[in-house]
Amino acid sequence: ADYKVGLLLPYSGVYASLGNDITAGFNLAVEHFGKDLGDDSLTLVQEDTEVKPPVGLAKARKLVLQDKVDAISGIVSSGVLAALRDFVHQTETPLIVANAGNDQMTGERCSPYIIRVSFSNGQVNRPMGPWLVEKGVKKIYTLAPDYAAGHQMIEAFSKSFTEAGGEIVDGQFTPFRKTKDFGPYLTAAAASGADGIFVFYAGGEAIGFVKQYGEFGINEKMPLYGSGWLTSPLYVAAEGKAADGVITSLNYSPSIENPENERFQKDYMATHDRPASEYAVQGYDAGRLVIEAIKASGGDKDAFKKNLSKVKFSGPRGPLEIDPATNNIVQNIYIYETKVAEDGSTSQEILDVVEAVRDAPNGCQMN
Amino acid sequence: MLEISGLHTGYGEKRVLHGVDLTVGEGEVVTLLGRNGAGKTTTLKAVMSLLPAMEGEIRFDGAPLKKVKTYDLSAIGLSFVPENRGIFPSLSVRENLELTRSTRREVANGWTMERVFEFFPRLRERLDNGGSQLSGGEQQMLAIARGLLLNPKLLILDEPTEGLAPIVVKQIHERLMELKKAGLSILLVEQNFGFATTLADRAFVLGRGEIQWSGPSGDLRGESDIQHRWLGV
Amino acid sequence: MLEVIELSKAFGALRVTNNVSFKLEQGERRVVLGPNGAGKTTLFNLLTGELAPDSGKINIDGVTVNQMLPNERVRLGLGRSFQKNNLFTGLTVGESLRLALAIKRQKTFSLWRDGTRDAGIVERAEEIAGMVGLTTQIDVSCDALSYGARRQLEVGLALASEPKVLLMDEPTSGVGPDMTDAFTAMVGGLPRDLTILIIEHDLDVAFDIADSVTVLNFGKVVFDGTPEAARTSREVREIYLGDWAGDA
Amino acid sequence: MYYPSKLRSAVAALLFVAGIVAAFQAGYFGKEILVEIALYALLALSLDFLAGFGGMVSLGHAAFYGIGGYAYVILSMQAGVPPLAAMGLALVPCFAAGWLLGIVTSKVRGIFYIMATLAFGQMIYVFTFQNRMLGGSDGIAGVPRIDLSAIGIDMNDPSIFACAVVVATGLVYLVFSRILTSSFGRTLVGLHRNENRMRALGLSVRWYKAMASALAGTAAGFAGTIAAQHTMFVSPGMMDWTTSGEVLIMVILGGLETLIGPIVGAAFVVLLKHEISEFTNHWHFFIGVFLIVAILAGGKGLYGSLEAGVARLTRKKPVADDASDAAPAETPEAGNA
Amino acid sequence: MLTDPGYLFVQFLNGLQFSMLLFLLSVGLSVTFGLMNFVNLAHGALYACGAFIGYSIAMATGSFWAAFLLAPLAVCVIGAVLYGVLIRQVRSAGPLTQVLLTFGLIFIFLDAFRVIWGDLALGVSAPTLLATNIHIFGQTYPLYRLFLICLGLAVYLILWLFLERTNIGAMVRASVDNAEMASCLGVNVERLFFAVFCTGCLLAGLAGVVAAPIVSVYPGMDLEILIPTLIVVVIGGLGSLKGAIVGSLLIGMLQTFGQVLIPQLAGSLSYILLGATLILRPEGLFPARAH
Ligand SMILES: Nc1ncnc2c1ncn2[C@@H]1O[C@H](COP(=O)(O)OP(=O)(O)OP(=O)(O)O)[C@@H](O)[C@H]1O
Ligand SMILES: Nc1ncnc2c1ncn2[C@@H]1O[C@H](COP(=O)(O)OP(=O)(O)OP(=O)(O)O)[C@@H](O)[C@H]1O
Ligand SMILES: CC(C)C[C@H](N)C(=O)O
Ligand SMILES: [Mg+2]
Ligand SMILES: [Mg+2]
Repeated sequence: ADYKVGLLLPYSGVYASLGNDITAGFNLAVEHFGKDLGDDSLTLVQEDTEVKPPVGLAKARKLVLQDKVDAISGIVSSGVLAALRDFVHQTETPLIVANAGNDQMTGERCSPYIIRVSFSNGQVNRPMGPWLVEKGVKKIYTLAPDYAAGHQMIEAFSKSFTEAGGEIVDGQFTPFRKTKDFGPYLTAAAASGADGIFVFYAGGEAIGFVKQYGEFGINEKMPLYGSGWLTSPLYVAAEGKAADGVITSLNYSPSIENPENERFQKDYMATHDRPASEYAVQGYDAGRLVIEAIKASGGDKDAFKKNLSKVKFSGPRGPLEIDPATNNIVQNIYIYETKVAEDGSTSQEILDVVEAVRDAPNGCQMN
Repeated sequence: MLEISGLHTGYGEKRVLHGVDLTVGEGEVVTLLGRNGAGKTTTLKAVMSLLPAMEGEIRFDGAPLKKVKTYDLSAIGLSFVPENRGIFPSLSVRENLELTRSTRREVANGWTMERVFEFFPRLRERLDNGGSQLSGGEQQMLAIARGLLLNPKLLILDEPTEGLAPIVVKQIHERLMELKKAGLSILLVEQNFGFATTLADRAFVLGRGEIQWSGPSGDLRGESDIQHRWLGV
Repeated sequence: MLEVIELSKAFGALRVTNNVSFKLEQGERRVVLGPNGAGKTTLFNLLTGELAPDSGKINIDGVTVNQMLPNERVRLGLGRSFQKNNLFTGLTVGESLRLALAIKRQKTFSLWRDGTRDAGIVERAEEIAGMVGLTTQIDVSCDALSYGARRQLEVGLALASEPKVLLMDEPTSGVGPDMTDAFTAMVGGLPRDLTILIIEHDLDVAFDIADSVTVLNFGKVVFDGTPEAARTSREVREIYLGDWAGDA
Repeated sequence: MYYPSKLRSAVAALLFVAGIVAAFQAGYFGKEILVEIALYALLALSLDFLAGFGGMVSLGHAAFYGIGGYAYVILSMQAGVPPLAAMGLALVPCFAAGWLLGIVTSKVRGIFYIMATLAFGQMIYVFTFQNRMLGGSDGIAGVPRIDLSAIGIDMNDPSIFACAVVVATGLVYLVFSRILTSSFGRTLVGLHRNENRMRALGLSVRWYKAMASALAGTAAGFAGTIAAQHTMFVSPGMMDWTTSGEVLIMVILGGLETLIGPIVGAAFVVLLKHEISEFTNHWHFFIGVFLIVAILAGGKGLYGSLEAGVARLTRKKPVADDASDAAPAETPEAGNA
Repeated sequence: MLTDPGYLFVQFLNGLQFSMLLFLLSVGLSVTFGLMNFVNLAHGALYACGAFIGYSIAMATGSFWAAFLLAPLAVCVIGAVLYGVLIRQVRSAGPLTQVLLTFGLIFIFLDAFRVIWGDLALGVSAPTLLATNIHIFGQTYPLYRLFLICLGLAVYLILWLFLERTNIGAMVRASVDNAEMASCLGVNVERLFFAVFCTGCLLAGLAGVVAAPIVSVYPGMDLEILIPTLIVVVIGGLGSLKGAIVGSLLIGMLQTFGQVLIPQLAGSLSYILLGATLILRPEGLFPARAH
């Protein structure tokens, strides 16, 4: 059968770079795994969400109703995902989420048609709580942008951290994408008496934050922890020396050692001339998931829909499977430290792997 | 000093002047008269390079003005006080006057702020008021004062008495007489017939875009026919 | 009709209106004279409510209007024209006049009907256009009017607010001799019960129209009396007329 | 002043018919675009009412769009009001907010008005964005559509929905056209042209400004209630100031102060955007270039140019030169008002 | 914490530094917007130009100082071209036209940045000379930020002297009021506006390049900074240097201390201040225009 998959990603607007990375990853998966589909074939249709929920929804409708795609993949922003949820649920269109981490979409608002191969916001941050306590960090100051994802990330971390015996001394949410200057927050954090700072920042905000953290000399007295987008390989070079020693957790790090990752990184490097990011790997695995499901279905499109959530494989991120209770991915979370050498080159040293992290259903009822 | 010969000009398609000839000699006061809309202001605009001369020529001190830009005219000695006074409302009175600081023509014992205030004492009291706060008459004084600060050789005035109280008209008349005695050349456009003809040495009457009459201004006072026909008096 | 009691106004240290009092009976026509900057326009602005007085009282028809907004005073019957043309760019003469009438007659609320097209208003607008000599230009846009015609429309708008007391600020300034005559005739033709207060520098016009004269100087009333008395008053001569007036 | 000329009516009728035809003939995505156009058209024509006719150029128009959408969502989903009634009731806060904004900004003019409305819009935006009761940055999903099945209309049918939206847009257009020819409309234009004189003629200016702002806000809010039903979703993104900016662009590209022009502009920009994004992700660039070209070409906009062109063709040649009896067209005098 | 003078002092410095960055941005805007009456929404884009070009120069030469000197000039040249091609034609066309024209420019710049510099955020490091921090009252403070504070004050001083010594400010306002009259008085209006606009661009570029080491460089940075800048200018009053500095200080301090003291309101404080200012003083605190 001919399978048509819509790639629904931001190609303009603030998250365009993420959209491009995910697309690149997806295409690489098609190259790696999609050569021998036999009687089947796979066509991709790309649409730009502009990171605007209504636009994303309109494009999703186009993909489903006009282009008649069999599945949609992509979605960077939680807001767009939230806008799409009811539509894909009602039209029974499988949506393979390749980034957006909104907890509710594999929690109380889960759907059998929403399959997430990226992460949930809670999943990435939860493991850091007990880990830090174990390492003797008892008091933490938190910072994150003031929007849904920021709150979910910090909540997940705070919960597991306090449950393990740590204390959140204070924290703040900074106006999302309006905060350029973290000086006041950093000054407050430094004066809070915490042992360390835990933050969620991504993109330009991450660069600004880490650099200013260094400028204020806080790196010398207060370690920085956070979710791994803070020191993403996409940005870490721009952060300079300040990123040295920052410990973060994420579902992927380029320095994971396994053959799949080696091949993935090598081939990605060959075409794009830079290491693949965590976004690219999510696109890659989303692509692979689609292809594996096609291969398992023998041309039966109904079977394909069902098989999507049954696919299991070991990829650059290690072993992956979809949790039948939530349709969220079950994956390893890597805790790693960023090292900046004298010459400015950066590397990530994996300190710990928390295996097969699975979200609690959080009110998810599949039907 | 100023020679206008065969001047044709207008606005876009519309011709207003069809060959105007006018001269102002050194130290002479000349008045240009005509009904509302006759083209008096238009003539002055052409002199100030605000309108291009479509035909004909304008010379100042012997040199043609065709290629001279408006903003260079003050440097060669032309100063224009327009009919709506051209006070800058967003500037204070002081700023309106000081504006000419860097553009005025430098001459020996030229006009200074002090001298201007002696001329129009009222302005000194209003120095820090906004240009738009002045009463109509005060604005007129300010406009003339500003024109004088440029230290012109030729002062061009467009209806300087409009909206002024008789006593101020009289004062301005006296002031202009003083300037005339001091040797300043003046080109004066007026509706106020008496004012203009008692001040000017020569008069030109504009009608239908052409000069209909010219001669010593004393003679014009006798020409009631010309007055009636071209000035509506 | 209009009563002004000890009105004062200062801009900073400058006392622009200084204890001004006068009274206008219904149908009276009074001219305000005074050198430039004497505070004539300011007095108008105080009367219409565009400026608030520092002290003193303004009564219209026995009602104290000090606290009223300009638009409320218009409803009581105060209308004015401006020293500088203050017209509606882009609107025609007719549109402007009808709009003014509709405002005065409180026909501007409807979101559905076009009250400016009511028969009474259209007719009255045409009448007023006729009075100020703009009949032929009723459909001409204000921007296309000549200066003189604009001055006429300025007065027309004031008339269209159907005042009981009409204030006019230098209606003939910048207008040629022939049109000035027409203006004087027009005012002469206005209903006799209309009260008029007018600022004029053209003494022929002023004395032609006026029943009484007020002369301001430095914000103070320095003369109040008949036109004849004003002409011969030494003080008026000194501060306002100068010697020039005679031979102009 | 606004006059519903033949050309205007003809273009309006043409657009309406085209809209109805498209609602039934176009593909799914075509219908999607049609609704998008109609929603922008509603925003644009109400902004033209305020900015073009009333002279109040607002960069906060999208806030009303959001208020309408959110009000509908809260009423229908959280307060249990039946959707149709919720749609009506949702207009109340829009009207009220518009009125309030109008009163508060009644003394603020020109660029300051632009900034004041921008601040207003941003405040509403930030409030919604940070309010977790309102779904915060993620917004609220699962919005119901009005139920007209009682009279045999299925709003969940894309064609019917698109058709209903086109009809609603047409009706709002007629209402505004009527308002503009009413006393109020005449007064609004007068206010735009010379507020100071209007006051001197006896008008209580701020009430009229408030009313204009309230009416425009209500129409934008109405569009918001439709948008919420269309996407079955509301999010703070609806209220971003760039949305207001885009609507302003449509108004200008279509033709300011023509009422019908903004609808043309909305259709044009939405279609252009979709056409361009077919082959490049850099459609902003082309919209930008287009906008600049349109402005340098005189800024009359598409419909405005059409109208001017028709006027030029039908006008007699002006009579010749000699105008020495006409008075000079003076420049605005210093210190006027 | 709040009783610790060292802490408060550093927060004060933070506020001051943020104010100075806002000042650098808003003074450029105030110059074009206030003096020339030209609403330049593309000012943010010119700021981003400064940052991007600064990034490229710093990369190519390895020296921040080269970027510091050259990037503003480059932006100035861009401004000059824009002026010649576009701005001149709509200079006196009223705010609506200008808003839209420069809105179009924003769109064009936005995509141009993405095409030339890509979508990723880029980092610029502070010059080695300033990449340390100093200790005050037991707190550390980055030297680069002190440099920013000084730079802001220096620019203020230079502009103040310039406007004080010359009557350029008055000339520009006069030209806006009535260009014909100004030229009759000997003002070369065209050249003056050109110079003013270029100065505005130069300042925008300067703000961009000095902000780059702090905020990083990415497409979209222009839109993000535009609104705070506009707010400063409008609160301060158009066209006055005093307004720009007072507005910047107000917003900078309010923002900084607001974030610390009432974080819930941090996002809307400046809008609230703007709204309040416009209601109480519809023309801003220190408008340059007399009325
Ligand atoms: N900007 C303009 N565009 C088109 N026509 C104009 C313009 N300015 C003046 N005119 C026309 O040019 C003619 C001459 O006008 P001008 O201003 O020179 O008259 P004037 O003699 O100065 O009259 P006044 O005594 O009323 O000042 C008039 O018919 C006028 O309508
Ligand atoms: N808003 C203001 N602020 C400060 N001073 C003002 C203001 N308005 C007017 N003035 C001053 O008040 C005085 C009176 O002005 P006003 O306009 O009333 O004079 P006028 O008698 O109408 O004069 P004219 O005959 O010249 O029109 C003038 O000196 C003027 O400068
Ligand atoms: C990690 C982030 C890029 C996630 C994204 N901001 C979201 O909205 O979910
Ligand atoms: Mg003239
Ligand atoms: Mg006056």
